[in-house]
Amino acid sequence: MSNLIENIPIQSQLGSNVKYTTKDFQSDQEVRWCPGCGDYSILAQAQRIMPDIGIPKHQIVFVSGIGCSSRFPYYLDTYGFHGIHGRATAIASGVKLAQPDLSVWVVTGDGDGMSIGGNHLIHLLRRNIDVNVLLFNNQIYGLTKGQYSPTSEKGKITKSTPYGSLDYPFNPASLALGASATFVARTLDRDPKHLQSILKRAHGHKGTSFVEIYQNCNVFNDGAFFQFTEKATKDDSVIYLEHGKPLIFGKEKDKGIRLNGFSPEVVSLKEGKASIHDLLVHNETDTTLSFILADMTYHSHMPRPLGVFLSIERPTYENEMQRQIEFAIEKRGEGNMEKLLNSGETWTIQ
Amino acid sequence: MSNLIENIPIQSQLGSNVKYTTKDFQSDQEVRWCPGCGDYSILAQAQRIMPDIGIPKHQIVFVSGIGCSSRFPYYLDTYGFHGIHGRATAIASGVKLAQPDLSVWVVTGDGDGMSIGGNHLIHLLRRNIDVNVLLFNNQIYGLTKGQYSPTSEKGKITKSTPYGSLDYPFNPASLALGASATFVARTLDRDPKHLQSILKRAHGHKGTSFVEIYQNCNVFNDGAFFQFTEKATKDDSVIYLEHGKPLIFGKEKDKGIRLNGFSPEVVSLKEGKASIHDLLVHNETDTTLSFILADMTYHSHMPRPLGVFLSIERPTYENEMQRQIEFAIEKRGEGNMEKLLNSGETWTIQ
Amino acid sequence: MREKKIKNLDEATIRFAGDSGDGMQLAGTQFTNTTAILGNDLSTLPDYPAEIRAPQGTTSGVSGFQIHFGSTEINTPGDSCDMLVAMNAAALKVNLHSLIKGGSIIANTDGFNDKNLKLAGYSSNPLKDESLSTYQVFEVDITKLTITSLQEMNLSSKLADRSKNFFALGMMYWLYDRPLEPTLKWLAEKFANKSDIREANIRVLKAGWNYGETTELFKVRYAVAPARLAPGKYRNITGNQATAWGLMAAAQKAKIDLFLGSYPITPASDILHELSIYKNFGVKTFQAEDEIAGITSAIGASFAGALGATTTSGPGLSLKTEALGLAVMVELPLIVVNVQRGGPSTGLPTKTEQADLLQALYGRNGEAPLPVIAAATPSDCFHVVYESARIAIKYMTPVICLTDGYLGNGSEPWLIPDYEKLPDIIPHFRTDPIGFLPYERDEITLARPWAIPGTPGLEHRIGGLEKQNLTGNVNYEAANHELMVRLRSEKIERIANDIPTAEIEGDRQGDVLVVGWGSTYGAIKTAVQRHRAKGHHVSQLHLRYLNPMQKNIGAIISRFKTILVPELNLGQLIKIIRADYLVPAVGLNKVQGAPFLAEEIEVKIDELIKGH
Amino acid sequence: MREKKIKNLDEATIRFAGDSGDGMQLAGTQFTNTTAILGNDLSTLPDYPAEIRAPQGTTSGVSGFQIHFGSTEINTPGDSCDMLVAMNAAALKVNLHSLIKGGSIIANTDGFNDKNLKLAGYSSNPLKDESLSTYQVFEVDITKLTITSLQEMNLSSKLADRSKNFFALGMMYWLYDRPLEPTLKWLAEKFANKSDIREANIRVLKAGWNYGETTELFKVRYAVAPARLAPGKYRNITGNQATAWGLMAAAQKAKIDLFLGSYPITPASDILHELSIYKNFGVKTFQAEDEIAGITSAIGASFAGALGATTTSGPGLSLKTEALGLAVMVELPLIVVNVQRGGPSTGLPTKTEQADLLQALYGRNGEAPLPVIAAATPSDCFHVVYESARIAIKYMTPVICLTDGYLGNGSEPWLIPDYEKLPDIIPHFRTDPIGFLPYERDEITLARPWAIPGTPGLEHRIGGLEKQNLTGNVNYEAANHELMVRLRSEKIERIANDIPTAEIEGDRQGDVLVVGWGSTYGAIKTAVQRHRAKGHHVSQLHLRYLNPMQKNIGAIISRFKTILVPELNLGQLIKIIRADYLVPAVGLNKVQGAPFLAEEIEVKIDELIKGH
Ligand SMILES: Cc1ncc(C[n+]2csc(CCOP(=O)(O)OP(=O)(O)O)c2C)c(N)n1
Ligand SMILES: Cc1ncc(C[n+]2csc(CCOP(=O)(O)OP(=O)(O)O)c2C)c(N)n1
Ligand code: SF4
Ligand code: SF4
Ligand SMILES: [Mg+2]
Ligand SMILES: [Mg+2]
Repeated sequence: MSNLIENIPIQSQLGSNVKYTTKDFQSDQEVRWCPGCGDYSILAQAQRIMPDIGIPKHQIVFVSGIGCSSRFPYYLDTYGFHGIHGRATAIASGVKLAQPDLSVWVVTGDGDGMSIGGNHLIHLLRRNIDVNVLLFNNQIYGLTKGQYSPTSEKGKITKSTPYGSLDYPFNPASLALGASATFVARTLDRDPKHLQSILKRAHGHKGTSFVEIYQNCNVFNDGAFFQFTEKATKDDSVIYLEHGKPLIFGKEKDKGIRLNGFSPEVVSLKEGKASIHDLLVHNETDTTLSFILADMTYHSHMPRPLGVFLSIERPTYENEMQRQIEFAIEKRGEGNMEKLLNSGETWTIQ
Repeated sequence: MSNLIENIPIQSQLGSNVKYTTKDFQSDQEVRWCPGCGDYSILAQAQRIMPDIGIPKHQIVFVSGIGCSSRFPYYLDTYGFHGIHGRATAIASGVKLAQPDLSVWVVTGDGDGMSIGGNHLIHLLRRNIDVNVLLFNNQIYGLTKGQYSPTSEKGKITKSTPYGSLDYPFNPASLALGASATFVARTLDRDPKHLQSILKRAHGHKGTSFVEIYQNCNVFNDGAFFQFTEKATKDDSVIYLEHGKPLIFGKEKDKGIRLNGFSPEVVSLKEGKASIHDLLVHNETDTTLSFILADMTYHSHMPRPLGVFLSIERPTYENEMQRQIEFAIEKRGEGNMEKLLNSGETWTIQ
Repeated sequence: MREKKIKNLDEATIRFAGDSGDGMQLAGTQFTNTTAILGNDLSTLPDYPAEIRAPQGTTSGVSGFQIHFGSTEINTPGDSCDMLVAMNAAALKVNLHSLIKGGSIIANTDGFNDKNLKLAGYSSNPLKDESLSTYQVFEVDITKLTITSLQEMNLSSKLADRSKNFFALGMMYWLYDRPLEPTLKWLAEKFANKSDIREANIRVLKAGWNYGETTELFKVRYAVAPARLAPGKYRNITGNQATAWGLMAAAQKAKIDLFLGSYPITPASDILHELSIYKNFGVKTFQAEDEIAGITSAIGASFAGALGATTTSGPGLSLKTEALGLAVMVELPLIVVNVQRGGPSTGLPTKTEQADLLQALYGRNGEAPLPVIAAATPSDCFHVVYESARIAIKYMTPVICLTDGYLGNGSEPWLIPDYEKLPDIIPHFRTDPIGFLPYERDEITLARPWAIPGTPGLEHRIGGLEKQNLTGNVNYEAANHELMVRLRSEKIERIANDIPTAEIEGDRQGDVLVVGWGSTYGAIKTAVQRHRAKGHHVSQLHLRYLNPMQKNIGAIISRFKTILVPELNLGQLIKIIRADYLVPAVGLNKVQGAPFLAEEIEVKIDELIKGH
Repeated sequence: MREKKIKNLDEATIRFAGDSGDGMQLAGTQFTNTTAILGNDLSTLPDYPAEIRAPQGTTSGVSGFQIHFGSTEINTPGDSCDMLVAMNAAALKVNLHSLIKGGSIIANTDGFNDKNLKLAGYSSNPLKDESLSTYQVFEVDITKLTITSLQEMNLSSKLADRSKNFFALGMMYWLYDRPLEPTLKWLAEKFANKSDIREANIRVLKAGWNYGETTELFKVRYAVAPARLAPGKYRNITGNQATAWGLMAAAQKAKIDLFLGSYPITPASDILHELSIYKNFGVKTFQAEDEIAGITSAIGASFAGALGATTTSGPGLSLKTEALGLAVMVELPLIVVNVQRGGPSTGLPTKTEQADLLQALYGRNGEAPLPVIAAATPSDCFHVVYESARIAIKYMTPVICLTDGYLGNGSEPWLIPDYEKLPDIIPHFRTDPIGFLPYERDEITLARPWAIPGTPGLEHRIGGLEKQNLTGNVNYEAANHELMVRLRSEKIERIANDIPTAEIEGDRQGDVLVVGWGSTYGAIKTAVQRHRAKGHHVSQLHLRYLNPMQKNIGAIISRFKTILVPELNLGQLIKIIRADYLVPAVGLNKVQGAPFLAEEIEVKIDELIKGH
């Protein structure tokens, strides 16, 4: 068996000593999103954290599908693959399995990743290939100029639904959890710090990381997430999940989430009815809890959870594959084609 | 706007008076599954309940994909459509939207429905089109002669995985719940009564019903569910979910499920440590609880839940579509092509 | 105010060009509608970038809209334009090549500041240097004039700036002597609830007109008299709208519901958008999760007795490949509209091309023949789609209907058809259970019966496995398979008996026959007419039916010395022509994401004539 | 025991037929392997139903395995058989037509009881009535004899019954004078851990042999001497195994990893199964969630420097359509193996056909040319797949490699190639960052560089939008698009410079040239040889390269009066031949889910000769 690495005189082994700056991750391509698009911030945060993750840039690959968001790889000076609609996760799986040492990222949209690409996404998650999936959720099809998407709220009026959309939206986090994901998180374009920290967490996770990023499409769905991003409403509408910490939120940190039986409810910490000790304490490693928290998403009386819902360890597909290969080599010896061709029943004609 | 029904002199309105027998639902086609295949029982139960559901048989349509299980429609004397691999749910969506009065059923396999067809399935579920999906889960690809499927246990040795499969299986119930399903149930081929009751429940539910049916493939995966079907082990390995009832199981009804925080655990009712009042009481209408119960599936120390995990009401897609059409007609009058052609800016040349 | 000189023109071609955010498509569409109402014949070519808003001021962000109109017959959007409105430097840079020598440029001077010049890649300002000396340049500070005209309104400068396309439009209305009323009416409706925007646009539009009227800038105005079109009632229509309406008309005629299962994709999405409006026609639009669900849901709907349809473009057609085979096997009516775009793969999403023909004909596993029909002009989409539906329902078959980005987005005046006189479409729903066999065929058409769920006594099963003749049961026998493969093939071939024979435009015989299909119609027509005007023996044969071909094609072809097949691909129809008729046809191929110029075809014909 | 008479035969064709559960495929395979080891040339045709276990005793449940072997060159599995083993009545019913007049039938009498006769649709027992009078019938109660021979072992009767194929096999070994050892050895390995099954099968096998030896039933035994094949070391191999090994050999030669992204589908799954064994070769097999993930994961792997491959059959190829276009655009090596089966749609999953050629050539949106290569015999799959990989890597292009169900499941002796002497495959991995341009092309091949992630300094982006020449950046310009479309096309055309010219079998010129491709090779060869033996001027031209075609095809074709193109479809290659060379080629088309009989082609050639 050959190893690709043999074929190329590589500095990659020493690459991690290189000190990068954000600029090093900016490609020479003009960024072509609409002015004001939330994608700009996500790109900026990604470029900002890249120098910190300790991976030489030639060992980083960004794979995407089709959509505004999927133009992302062009703007990062790493390896990049702008695939076809919905298939980024499958392409990325091939990249990672072929070269498990690469740091592989997928950028996809709510249409690309949850509509046409929904199946590859859920299969990637259960397989737990170590790929970081960034789903830019703007609750709209941007590139095709504004049709509703699988995450659009029901009743949404768009070009293709002048009377309002009829289908109930996916909650990406719940879907990912239902697909046995090992890392599920949510963040948003307009909180650079949080976004950066989640990107780093995703990178750090061994296995598929699924990150939903709320992203404003100011042209076709402006303000979809303003409740969670704008000063006036944000503090009372959002709850940050932090491992080991009780679930507190509100401008004055005066509200919390308590478990009533198995259903979460909002309680006030002010009126003496509940204290901090009654609150749910977040535990990223608990699958059941992660379901409960993700399920809060479309309940209007509940704050929207942001942060890491779940982060658990499970063997990665590529490691297991590598293990099988090593085991086979150990057991049978390295493959020899000449031998194989001549193995089994043969006969000779003089 | 036309209505199809106008075009055909139909007895269908009066059809429900007809009294059918099981035999009426047997087609003239020879059943071609392997002797001993679990599909036979499922077919028999379906044929048995059909006379009871009160639908004239010309208003019933069975749609399937490709797989052993997907041959199902040929054997039922209703309308049937043996589609292409993975697309039964999408075909059925079209059938139901075109004629909302039909009773539409989908028969699919763990490969057909969860591998190639996973995406259409989850979208059907969130849309809540009133279709009954029967997923025959034999944890193997039967028709293609025994490759592992997305529900096969990890490490499974099959023709395509001589060293054992690497990916973590889907839990169909969790996936369905993550996709915002409104009805999720599980039953098995070897419990005809339970199977029948679940089929009837699925029929009764307005909206997409998702029924996972454990099915023995005695040729390529014999005994996959024997623990849950065979006398010796069954009672201690299975728990039947019944709405409003505490979760009790065991040969001697001596074990129960209690919630510890938000995680379920098995308790003995014998040693005085727990009483029936400590147990979780099943509530089919609680989405959070349904997640918790579905999540028990692959925990080896937990009994396998059978029955209805969730059954909640949400408007069906086809009703909403019909409503929009009616609204549009009310608002704009019935469409007139002649008028439309001549509407807007026109000019005449003499 | 002195009267300006009015010059009468037979035809004119103008192009609006600016940034993607500048509203050039809107200005173009308004000018088109007004021009249509005036009774000119016309043809348009919108041309915009793949990005929603490509970077402002750069050449990649330029959006253009060309309209060719006249008092004579107009077949193309014009090889080149006489008048170019350039809202900024990049717009000039990108479009100058299409301006005729001596043509006019209206340049928005505000769009030629240093930043803009740099973004467009100009080292010196073309308005200041000599480079435009062969053109007539009119410098107008449109931006400033727009903002000035809105001063009283207290709008944000961003909002004010957005109106500048109406200033340009107003000027052009004045220059080409067109009334403001249609646009005023449109503004009143469109912005009924947004009075500030409505008011702003109205003011700016009038300001533009007045600018032409009052300043000394323009010495000449132009008048283009109404065209001598066939008498009747006309409307302007784009290809995508015509497609949507064709589907609706066919379903209405057949008295069945229309079901569209579709997934958005440029440049086909507008058909979905259009159809989703007409819920009061009982049209059911289903935005599916992908193209596969789009077509398979449509097949399901057809099984249940609706007219199932799906609309897409290249990559989407690729995804429908497997399901198309299923539709062939289950023999249900289905319309697949493919609005072709530049390929391969994602290619050039907003550009036009004709490179999906062979895929439409052969892109399925196994022997899976189906009719393929192509539209020639925007309004022809209506008729071609309607005809597709007629065939689909009569022959119980999927039909692929090919249009393209140029047809879909382009528009032209359309002699409104008399709905009553459209050919009948009669679905033969089986209702009699006696002797019912799902695959028994009509003797003439070879169509199987349409037996839909809900019909008592016709319970039956269909699917993608080979079917037994007559019963439709699963059957793997050798002789049955051969029979069924040949029956399915013959059914499609027999459609040739049911379509009009091809008509040649020009002499019945001669030196050069130009054989085309699809949107090249207008360009070929113009080129052939020019040659015929010179007395050359050149004729045109335009194919709407690509499969089966009309019966007299071979005979027509045999009467010409040279066969020329111009296509916006590397040569696809020509393969069929050569294989079927064994003639050494010659190709003219252009793959640039743009339609042919008539001149390109004209030159090629010249070459061939000289070669004789 | 008297010595039985031994009759020497040049060739023989036998067929095992029984229920799907009767193990006929196993018996056939064992007979084949033993026969191969004896040095006969041979060709096999497995033929089984689409159901896993179709209903016992019915005609639809019959599974057959035919083997044609000889001391002469064997090119086909035989038009008809000399000896039919019929395990039950249905097996007789289905297969009798393929038995030559006067041929022998070994009938398992237990399989002709009333129930079996009824299930098979016999109104009277053919063993008892006159209907088989023109054949030699040997009645053997195989079931009972099997059970008897196992009496001592105390097996369940179900288990005992399962061994009866070994009784039949034993008899046939005796009849055709073949040793038991290879099968004994196989049993020992296969059932190393299941001693009762091993032991039972061994006993029954020997009992079958002894039955022939000791009873008076058979008067004659047959001997078939080793074939006079080219000297060298041989093995028996099926097409699917050869395909798997070809991929592995190519990857090893190129010193890169093989990555297979695949989704199971009949009759291609065995390639996936085979490859998944060889983890010690570093082969990575990925059973994807569908065909789209299969091909796109393979494209991803190729991007990362592996040899990406995907294997499928018709419906799966349909699903890969869109991704194939992507592979064309990103210009990465990729092998797509399509094991053709009966279509359209799901069609006849276990039967063979050649009806995916046009799809392979044209089934993509836009202009997306790629090489298409087809295997002629089971062992040829190895060489054709290897050649596909050579071309894919050298030209940085996806390649479609066509085999079919008959080739995939069929087997033949194979002169084992010398691995060292296989052509070099050298991936040109770019490593030098200086002057690196992702779409700069090799001057001769026009291939772009393979610049894989992990290589410092070559960071770049690729994708499905049209790319700028040299840089590979997204580009929508007209001239660039035309240039790129033509470059991609020319790259594929240039492969014609890099492949051997076509060689004609037979005279260089003559009356009839039979042009074939794929698995029809053997049948055409036999038919042509028969005519040549009669002195007719008939030659054979077999195409492995379907795109681009070899450069001398036109010249060869022009030297014959008539061109005959036999195909297992309605006429696909013939379209290309006619379009490219403008010759009135004649088709011979069979679409029955089965290979041509040599005789069918022979007769057609006869017709054409007489027509002259
Ligand atoms: C096969 C295929 N179908 C459809 C399209 C058209 N298309 C391009 S992007 C897109 C959806 C974009 O939405 P999303 O993924 O949410 O990305 P966004 O633009 O919002 O970032 C669609 C439908 C395509 N390019 N290819
Ligand atoms: C497009 C396509 N891909 C692959 C296949 C081959 N195929 C047929 S059934 C099947 C899987 C069957 O598994 P499952 O759905 O679990 O059904 P089962 O046979 O186990 O009932 C596969 C891979 C096909 N028919 N079509
Ligand atoms: S359309 Fe929306 S998502 Fe796309 S670039 Fe513009 S603002 Fe961003
Ligand atoms: S292979 Fe398995 S699932 Fe298929 S028919 Fe046989 S027993 Fe049933
Ligand atoms: Mg989006
Ligand atoms: Mg299965």
